[in-house]
Amino acid sequence: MTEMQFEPKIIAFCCNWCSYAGADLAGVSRFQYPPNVRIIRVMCSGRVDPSFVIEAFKQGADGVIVAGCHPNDCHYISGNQKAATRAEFLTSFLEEVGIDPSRFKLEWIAGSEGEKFASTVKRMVEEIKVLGPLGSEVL
Amino acid sequence: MGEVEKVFISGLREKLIEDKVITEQDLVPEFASEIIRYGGKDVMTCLQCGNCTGVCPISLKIEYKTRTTIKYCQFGMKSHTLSTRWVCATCYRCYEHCPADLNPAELMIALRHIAVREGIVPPFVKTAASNLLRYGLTVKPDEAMLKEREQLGLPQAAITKPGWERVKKDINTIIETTKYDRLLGITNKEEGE
Amino acid sequence: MSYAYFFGCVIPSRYPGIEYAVRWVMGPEGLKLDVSDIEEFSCCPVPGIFYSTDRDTWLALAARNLCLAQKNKSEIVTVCNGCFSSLLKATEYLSEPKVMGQTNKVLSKIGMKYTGIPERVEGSNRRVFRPVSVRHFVGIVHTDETMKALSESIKRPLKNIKVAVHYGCHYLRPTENTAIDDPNDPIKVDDIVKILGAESIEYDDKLACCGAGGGVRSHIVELANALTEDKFKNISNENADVIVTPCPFCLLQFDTAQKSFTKRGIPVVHVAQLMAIAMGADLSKLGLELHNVSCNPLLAKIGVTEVSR
Amino acid sequence: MEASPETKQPEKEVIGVFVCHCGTNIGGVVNCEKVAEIASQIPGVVVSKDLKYACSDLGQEEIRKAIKEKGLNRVVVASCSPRLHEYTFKNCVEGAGLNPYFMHMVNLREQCSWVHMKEPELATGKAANLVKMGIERSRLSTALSPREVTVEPSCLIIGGGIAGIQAALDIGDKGFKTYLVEKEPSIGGHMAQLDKTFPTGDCAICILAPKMVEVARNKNVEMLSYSEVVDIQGYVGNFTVKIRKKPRYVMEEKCVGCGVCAEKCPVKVPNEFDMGFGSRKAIYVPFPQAVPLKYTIDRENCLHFKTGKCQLCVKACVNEAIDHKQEPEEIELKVGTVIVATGFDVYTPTRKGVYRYWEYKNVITALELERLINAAGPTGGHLVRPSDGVEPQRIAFIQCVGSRNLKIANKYCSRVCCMYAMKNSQIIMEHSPDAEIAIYYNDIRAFGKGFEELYHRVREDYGIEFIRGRPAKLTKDPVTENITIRAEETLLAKITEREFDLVVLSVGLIPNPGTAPVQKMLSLPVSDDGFLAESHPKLRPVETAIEGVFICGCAQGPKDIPDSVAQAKAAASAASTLMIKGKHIVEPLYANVNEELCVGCGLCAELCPYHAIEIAEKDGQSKAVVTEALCHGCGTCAAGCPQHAINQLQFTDQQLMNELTAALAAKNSAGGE
Repeated sequence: MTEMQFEPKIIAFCCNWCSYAGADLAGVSRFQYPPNVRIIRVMCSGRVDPSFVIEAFKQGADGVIVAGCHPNDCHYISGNQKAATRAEFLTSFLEEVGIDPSRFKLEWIAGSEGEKFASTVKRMVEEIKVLGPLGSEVL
Repeated sequence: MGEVEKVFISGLREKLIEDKVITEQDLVPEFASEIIRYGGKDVMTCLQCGNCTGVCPISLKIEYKTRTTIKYCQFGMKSHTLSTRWVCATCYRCYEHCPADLNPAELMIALRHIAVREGIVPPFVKTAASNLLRYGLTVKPDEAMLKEREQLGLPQAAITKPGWERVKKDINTIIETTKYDRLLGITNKEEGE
Repeated sequence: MSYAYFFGCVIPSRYPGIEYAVRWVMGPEGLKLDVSDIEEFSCCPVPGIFYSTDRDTWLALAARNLCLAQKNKSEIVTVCNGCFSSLLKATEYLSEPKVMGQTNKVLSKIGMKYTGIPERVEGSNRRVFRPVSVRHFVGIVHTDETMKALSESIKRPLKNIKVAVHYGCHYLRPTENTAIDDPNDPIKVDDIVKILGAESIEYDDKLACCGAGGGVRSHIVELANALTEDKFKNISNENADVIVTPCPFCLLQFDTAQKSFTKRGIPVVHVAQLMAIAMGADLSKLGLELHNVSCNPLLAKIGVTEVSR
Repeated sequence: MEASPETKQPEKEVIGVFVCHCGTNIGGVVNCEKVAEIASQIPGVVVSKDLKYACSDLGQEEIRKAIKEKGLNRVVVASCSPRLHEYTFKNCVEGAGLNPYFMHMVNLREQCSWVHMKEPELATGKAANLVKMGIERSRLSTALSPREVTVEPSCLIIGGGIAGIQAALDIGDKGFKTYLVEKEPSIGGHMAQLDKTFPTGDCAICILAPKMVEVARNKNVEMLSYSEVVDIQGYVGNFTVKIRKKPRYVMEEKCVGCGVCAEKCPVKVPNEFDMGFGSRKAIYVPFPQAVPLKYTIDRENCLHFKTGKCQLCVKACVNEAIDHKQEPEEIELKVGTVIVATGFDVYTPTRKGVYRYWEYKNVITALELERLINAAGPTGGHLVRPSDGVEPQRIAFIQCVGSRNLKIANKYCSRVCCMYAMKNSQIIMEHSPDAEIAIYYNDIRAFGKGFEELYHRVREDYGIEFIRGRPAKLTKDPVTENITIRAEETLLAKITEREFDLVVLSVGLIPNPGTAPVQKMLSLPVSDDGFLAESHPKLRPVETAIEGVFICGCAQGPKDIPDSVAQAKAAASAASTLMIKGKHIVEPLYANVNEELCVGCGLCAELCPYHAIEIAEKDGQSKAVVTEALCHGCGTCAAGCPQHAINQLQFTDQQLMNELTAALAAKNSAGGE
C-alpha cells in the first residue's frame, strides 16, 4: 500500500427488485461512481445471511453494503425488515470483534433511485478511505 | 434596537405591503436554512392552512400571524420576521393543531436564537440572565419576601447560606464556558459597580 | 421513592406561601411522602429566556440541576409548569448520546457529569442508566394511593365552591414532552379539586394560555394582560369563586393582571394551597394575604376566619 | 420459455465466456478483447470470445455453435443487466440443448462501462473481475426446470361494492365461475348510500341498481351476500376458500321480499344505512333496491331472540320463509384467482377534536349529509338540520377532515372530498336557492375529467364561497345551536368568525375494517397509508405481490367511482388472463432443505412470509418441508437457518460465496485483476 493510494474493496449485496434495479438505473442514467464496488445480486435483502457479511470481512472486504427495498415496499412482504433486524445484530457484533461498524451499511434504495445508489457508493468509498484498510481502526 | 421594539405592534403587514414591493434585495435566501440550524426544522413543510393562526392567542390580539411568519421565513424576509420574535407565548397550541406536524413555537425559538446573534436582545432577557449570574436565580431575591419566609416558618432560604457562593460560581463557569455572557453582553457585576 | 423539592425562582421570591403549602401537603402532617431538599438547586433555567436564546447554555444549566438529583438518587418534584417543562425537556435532549457528550464537556468545568442514574437490570449483571426522573407535583399527588390518603385527610371540605381550573400550557404541551395527562382533556387537577369537595366548572377555552409565558409578560405586559382578560371573562361568566392552577407563573399573571381590567377580582391560588386549606393547614402560613387579589371572599365562603395581618 | 426436461448434472465444468461489446456501450470503455483474454486463462474455460452484439442473431448463433462444438456445459455471457436479457440468453442456450439454468449473465454495461466512463483501465480491470465472479459462481449451477401450475377457472371476489360488482360482471361475462362475497345483507356498498355523483350529477342508485340486478342474474356469478371469508389457503391457480354464511333467519329461497313481515314487526331501531337518521324494523332490507331483495332478522334487536315470544313476522309470512333456528353455514370453494375489493370506510372525527362532532348536533359528516339530501333518505331529500328539524340556510363545509393530517397519521389526500363538497353544495342550492354556502379548504383538487368545470360552475351559478383556511375553533350558540367558525382566512390574512346553521365535515376515506382480516389471510402487503399495496404503482396497478391475487377499488386507495370501475375492469382482465391460459409458470427459485443438516428447529417456518414451510415428522424426526408452490423464492429462510440446512435454488450459499471470494481475490480493488 506504499506505492499507491489505498483503494477499498466494497461488496454490495443488492436485492433484485429494488436496489439492483436502482444500480441498473444509475447505469442507464450514467451516474458515475468509483469502481471499488462489486455487486452481488440476491433476490431479497432478507437473503443476506449475516455470515455472508462476516465472511466478506474475513476475506478482506473493507466495507459491505446490504441494499434492499424501502420499508413496506419489499417484494417479499417483509424480507427487508428481517434484513434490518440482522443489520442491528451485525452492527453490535462488528463492534464486539473490533471492526468499525460504519464499515457495514444497510441502505434502502428503490428501483427509481439510481442517483441514491451512486451517491451511496461514493460516500461509502470516501468514508472507508478515511478509515483506512480493514484492521487499521483502534476501537 | 429601539425601532424593533416599536415595529411589532405598529403592524408588520402595513410596513411590508403598503410601503414597498418586495424585491430580491430584501430577501435573505439562506434564512430558512439558518432557522433549521437553530431547531426550526420543519419550516419548509408548511402548507399554509392557517390553523396555527386561528388557534394562536397572540394572533387574535395583534397583527402578528403565525402562518404569515412561517411564510416570511420560507421566503427569506429576515429583518421583518426578526421583529416579531418575542410575542410568542410558547403555548404550543399551534403545534398541537398543525396537520403537517410542524412546530411553529420551536420556529419562533429558532428566530430568537438568530435575533440574539444579530445583537437584538430585549432588555428583559439581559436582566434575567444577569440576575442568574449575580444571584443564582433569574428572579432577583426580594428582601421583603425573605422576611416573609421567617413569618411563615419556612426553612432558611438556600440563597442566604454560605454554600450558595459555590452555586453562583458554578453557574458563572457554565455561562463563561458556553460564552453566553458574551453573546448577550452581560456581566455578573451589579449595575454601577 | 425519595423526592427532592424543586421550587425554582418565582415561588421563593414572590409566593413563599406556595412553598409552605407544598411542604405541608407532602410532609408529615399531610401525605407523608419522603421528600428532601437539595440546597444547590438553582434556576431550572427559565425556558422563555435560556431555551429561547441559547440551547447549549440552557441545557448545561438544566443538566447541572439534574446532576444534583442524580447524585442524590432522587426524583425531582417541580411545583411550576416552567421548571417541569424545562427540566423534563432537558432529560430528553440528554438521552441523545452526542448531546450528552457535548453537555458533559461543559459540566466538566464544574466537576460534574450527567449520565442518568445507574440501575442493575433485574436478573442480569447488566446495568442501564435511567434518566433522572422529573415529576410534576400534580402527577405525584394524582395516584390511587395518595388520592385515597388525600380524601381521608380532608378537614375543611370545600362545599359549594366553584373552582375554575387553569392547567397552563407547559403542563399540557408540547404533548410528547409533558405527557402526564391527556393534553386535550386533562383531568388530574380537576380530580384533586373534586376530592377536596369543590366543584370544578367547565368554561370556554379552558386550555388556553394565561398570556405570560415565553417572555410575553416581561416584554409587553399589555399583551399578556389582554390574553388574561379573555380567559378571565370566560371564567367569570361561569361565576367561579377561585382560579386554581398548578403553576406559580400563571398564578402570578392572573393575580397581577386582574387589576388592569376588573374591580371584582377572582382570587387565584396554587393547587397546593387549595389542598392545604382543605386538609386543615394553618391558614396564616399559606401566604394568602400576599396575593394581590384578596382571598378573603373565598375563605369566607369556605366558612373559615379570614386572615389578615 | 417452455419447461425443459431435467438434464443430468455434468461432472466437470466446460465453460464458455462471451464478452459483449454492445456496440460501443461496453466496448467504448472496457477493453473487451483483453477481458476475454484474461478469462481464457481461468481453469475450465475452453472458449472465451468477444462479440460485437451478443444478443443479435449472429451473436446468439456464435454461442450456440460453441456449445455444440466444444461441448460447453456452462455459458457466461458478460453483457448487460440480467433484468434485460436473461430470458434471451436462456432461450439461446436451450436452443443448443443446454439446460437454461447453466447460463449465467455478468452485467458489464449498467454496472461497469456506463458508470466508470472516465476510467477505461480501471473499468477493464473491474470487468475482468466481474467475469471471474460469474465464472466461479456458474461452476455451481445446477440443471433446473421451471414448474407449471394449473389455474382453476374460477374467481373469488371479496366485497360487493361497485368495484366488486363490476369485476364480477366482467369475469362472469367471460364465462368463468365467479363468487361474489359481501358481508352486508345487500350488495351495493357505499355507492348505494350516495345521492348524486360528481361531476355529472347522475343519481348514484339509478346507475348502480341496474348493475346490481345484472350481477344477480348473471349465470356465472354466484352471489354470497351476508357472508364472510374466514380462511384462504393455497397459491396461484389453486386457492381453497372457506366462507361463512351468516344466518338471516329468513330462508332466501322462500322469501319474495314482499315486506309484510317488516310491516308487522314491532321493533324500530335507527337505520345504519341512513347513518342513524331514519329507522328500520328488526326484520329489514337495508334499502328498497337491495339485491338480493331478501329480508334479514337483526338478532340483536329481534324480540323473539330477546324474549322467546313475538313471532309476529312468522305469522305474517305466507311463504313460511322465516326460521329463527337457522345456523351459520360454512362453504368451501376452490378458486384459481382472487380479487380483493373490500372498499373503504369514512373517517370518524375524534371525540375530543376541534370540530366537536360528538358534542354539537349541527356538525355532521358528509356521508350523513348524503342521506339527508337523498330523495330515498329519511327526510325524502329535504335537508333539515338535526338539532331542530329546520332547513338550514347558512351551511359550511370543512375540508380535509381526517385527510392530509399527520397528527392522526393520515398523510394522504382522500381524492373525493373536494368534489363531493362541491357536488353537495350544488344539490343544496338547487333545492334552496337562497342558501349561503361556504367551503373552508386548504387546496382544491379538481383533477379529473369535468371536475374543474364543476368547480367553475358552483362559483358561477351558485356563488359558493371558497374560504382558504383550516378552521381553528367551533363554538355553539346555546340557544339557537348555530355554529360559529373561527378561522384564519389565509388569503385575507385575517382571523374571522362566521356563524352557520349547519356544518358539514368533509371526512376522508380510510381502509375498510373488513380489509384487515383478508389482508392477513392472503399476506398482502400494505402501503404506508394503510391501504393494500399494488405490485407497481404505475405498471402493475391491480396486481399484488401474491400471484393470482388482484386488488381494485378503494381497498387499494381512495378513489372515485369512475376510477373504481376502471380498476375493477383491469383486475378482472388480469385475473382472466391467468384463467384463459389455464396454467402458470413459476421460476425455480424455491427453497431446498438438506434433511441431513435440518434439526427441525422451525426458525425457517417462522421467517417465511408465505407460510410455505412446515415442520413435519419424517422417520420420527422433525424436518422442515417446503411447499414449492407456495415458495416465492426470497431466500429469507436460507439466510436465517442456523444449520445452513436450507438453501435457495440459483442463489445457494456456496454460489454466493464463490462470487464473493472471486470478488475479494482481485489484486487491485478499484480496477480488479
